[in-house]
Amino acid sequence: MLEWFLDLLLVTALLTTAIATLSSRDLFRAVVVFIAFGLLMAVAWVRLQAPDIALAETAIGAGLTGVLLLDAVSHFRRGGTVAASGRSDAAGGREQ
Amino acid sequence: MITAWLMAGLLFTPLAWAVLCLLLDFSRGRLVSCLGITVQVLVSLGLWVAVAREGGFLYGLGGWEAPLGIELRVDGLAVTFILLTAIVAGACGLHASVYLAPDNAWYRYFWPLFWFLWAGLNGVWLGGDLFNLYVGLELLSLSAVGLVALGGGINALRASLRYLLAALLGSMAYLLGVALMYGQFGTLSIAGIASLLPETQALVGPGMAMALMLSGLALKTALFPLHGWLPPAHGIAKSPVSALLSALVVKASFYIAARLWLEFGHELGSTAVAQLIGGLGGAAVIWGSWLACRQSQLKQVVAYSSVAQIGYLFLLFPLTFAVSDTASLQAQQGMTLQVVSHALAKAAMFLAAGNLILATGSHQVAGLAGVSHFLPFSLFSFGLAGVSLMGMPPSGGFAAKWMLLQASLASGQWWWIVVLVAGSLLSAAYVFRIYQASFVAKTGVDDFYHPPGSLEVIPLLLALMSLGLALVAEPLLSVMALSLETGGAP
Amino acid sequence: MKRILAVTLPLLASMALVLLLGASLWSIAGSQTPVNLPELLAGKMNESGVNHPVTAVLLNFRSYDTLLEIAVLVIAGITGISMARTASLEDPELRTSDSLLYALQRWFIPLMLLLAGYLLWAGADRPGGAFQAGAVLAGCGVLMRLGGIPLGFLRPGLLLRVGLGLGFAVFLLVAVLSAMAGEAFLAYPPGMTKPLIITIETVLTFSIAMVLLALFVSAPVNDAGAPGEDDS
Amino acid sequence: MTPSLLYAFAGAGLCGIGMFGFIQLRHLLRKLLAFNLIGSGTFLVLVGLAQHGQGPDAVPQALVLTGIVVSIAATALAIVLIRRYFHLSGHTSLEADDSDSGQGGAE
Repeated sequence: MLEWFLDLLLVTALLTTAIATLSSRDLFRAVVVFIAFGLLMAVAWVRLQAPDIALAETAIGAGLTGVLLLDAVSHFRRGGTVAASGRSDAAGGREQ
Repeated sequence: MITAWLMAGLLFTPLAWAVLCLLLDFSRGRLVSCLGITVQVLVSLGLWVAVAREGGFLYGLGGWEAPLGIELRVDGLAVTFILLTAIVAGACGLHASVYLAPDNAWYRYFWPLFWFLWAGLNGVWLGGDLFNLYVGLELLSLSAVGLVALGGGINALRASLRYLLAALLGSMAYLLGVALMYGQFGTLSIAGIASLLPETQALVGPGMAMALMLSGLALKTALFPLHGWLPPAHGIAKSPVSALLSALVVKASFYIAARLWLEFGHELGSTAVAQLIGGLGGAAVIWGSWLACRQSQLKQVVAYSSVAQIGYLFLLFPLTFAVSDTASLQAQQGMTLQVVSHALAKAAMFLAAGNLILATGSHQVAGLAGVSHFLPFSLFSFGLAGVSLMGMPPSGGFAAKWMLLQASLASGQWWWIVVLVAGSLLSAAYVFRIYQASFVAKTGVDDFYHPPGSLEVIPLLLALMSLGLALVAEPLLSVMALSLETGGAP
Repeated sequence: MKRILAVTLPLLASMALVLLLGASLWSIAGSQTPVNLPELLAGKMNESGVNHPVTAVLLNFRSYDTLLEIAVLVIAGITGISMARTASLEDPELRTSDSLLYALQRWFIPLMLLLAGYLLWAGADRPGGAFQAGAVLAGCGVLMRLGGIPLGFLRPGLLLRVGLGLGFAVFLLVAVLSAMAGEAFLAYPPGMTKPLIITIETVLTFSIAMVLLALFVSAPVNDAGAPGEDDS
Repeated sequence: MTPSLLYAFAGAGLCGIGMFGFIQLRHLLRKLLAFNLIGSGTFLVLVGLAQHGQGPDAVPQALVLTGIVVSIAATALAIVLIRRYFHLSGHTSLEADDSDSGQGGAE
């Protein structure tokens, strides 16, 4: 019974973070939430008795993708060096 | 024994050359690649002859058989497409080796990507395992995206990003379908699933899986109305790359869709679905041709013509569903001929268009004025390829459309004839428009750049092959029809 | 009106997707799979050369998938470095003089190297293997790079390209040699299975780490000049 | 109903959410996030559904590992392209204002 509760909780958390990732207005926050989503996925893989995937998801999914995405966001924030001057809307990632 | 060596060579060569070329710069890669192209063409030809003689066989990779391992399905159709790939990709490679400027540092990455693309194509033609096909498709898409992006300009990047996103979404939809199939049947082998399907009671799951896989593949094949990504990507890539993409890469995802339909369609398809897909194909023919007539840039005309020509392929779906065996066979033969002739003709057309652009220095159709007088040779290959696209006899395009026409008549689906005729007329319109522009007299002297002869010969040869295809259609079709069952030798 | 439509249509489409998916999942879950692959797999495990089923599937039963997958990684790496215009890796912009990062670096990098080694070693018998180890190794590199340690081998050059291709090349070589010795592509000769798998895993670990790192480094941060803008 | 199946259903949900985001969002990086959500959902369906009946199954687990590596390759490649695109054009979405001149134009 407790396990069912935990599973349900995890699934709810997964879906919530997924929605939060896409609906977050700030790009940086979206990426952070996405990393949290990746970590939750790793827990889900453990629950699915797939430790290999859990390891890979933590290292690759949450870790490396996260770093790459964060790096890209900070690049957008700084603005492009060539063409972004005068295009403030592009920098913060707030246009939708 | 000899087939085992040929198979190893076929799988090994493109991948090995990709790694090798990664270590070299463009000029050295060019030399090495020419050698590799020769090897690959010979191996493909050898395999084709072997299968034509002894029939197809299954090739278990790693020595493991189907449910556990991955089996390659080496049948007549697959080896024909492998040979086609060898010819077209080889021609594009040779063209690129002259066409691309060796001093541009970017192009050192052309050869590795080119070889990976080739490896992906071979993987898809042979694949008999749903998940392996997914990996093959990704290999293909990513190398194609890399090739489009190789120019590095803003427009090239935008086109390649659009292409990448479409390709990724398409593969994910396909993979989701694969997941459902595995859940239902516990195996990934296409042949295995096909043999299990008739005994399956609940078809909701496999049906949904089929729908997902087909829609993913339709997106990757740029079926109307999902074709938006194709013209920018094919239009902006370097001409040899456009030729590769239009001639071969889009065919790969279509080939998988067609294979799935022919294997699973009886159980999982319905008349409505078949007619819907055929209808989208018909709409693609009309809409693509119409837009091709209205483009102002030469390569955009050719790219939109690809959208139209891909549409013909999808007529396979209604023409093989719930019809007599003869009609179905005719439709399949028409489809394969259309793939082969379009691949040859479109590669010729893009390469010739590249030459014309090189010569005139302009991307505009209007910039062709005077070409017919000063550069008749470049224009000639373009025109010959156009003849095949229009479907005039004795071209391969004619043979293909004739087969499709007969299949429509035999199955009583007359409305596809309207599409076939309208498509041919519209394609005649856009080909003649190019001609018209090039026949506009231009005063003054010949100030065009004259491309080297090797650039001119390659599209001409491809166009001639496409034109003469109908003459050798009979023996070709007999090899294509060799399935695993008719052969025997492993 | 158009705005509302632009939101509701995708919303309806994705809701339909979820419903249809859910229905088909429910339908599939109700029936038994006609092929029992886990049982087949268990029966063949002793021929696979390793004790961990996932590793056996990845590097023996479905090794062709893995080979092509590494090819995909290499393609991504190639395209990445083809975009790279990193003039110098010691760009001041990249060096973070964060004391926290510095501390992290001092303690984490040895730990992560250790972890990567363990994961690689464990792969044959327990969860772990080349991908996880490679990813951890790449994470190590990312940390080092963020800390401003110049990673000279990541400069676009021959060394980097050798690194990108090495793992794949070794894998491919094993594949074709086994085809020459035995009956099929990738069919390891009997008795050689375990050493071959271990060799492949080790070189793959380095190559995977290289590709991932190259992709991280090659992000075009500090280049102003557009190369050969739209000409051929 | 087993826990595995629950995760498969969650995967279906993730696919839907990701799909909506992929179509709806303009920012390229957000599209990429959405794509990754679809990917995770697909992987959950693959493993969850296969393990529903018969417990742990190494084959789909291996497939998912392959899939994860392929999708990180694609993601990383996309990030490099997006960054370069932004670097040169200053845009973060494809529907930029200069799209009319963006058709072809380069050889």
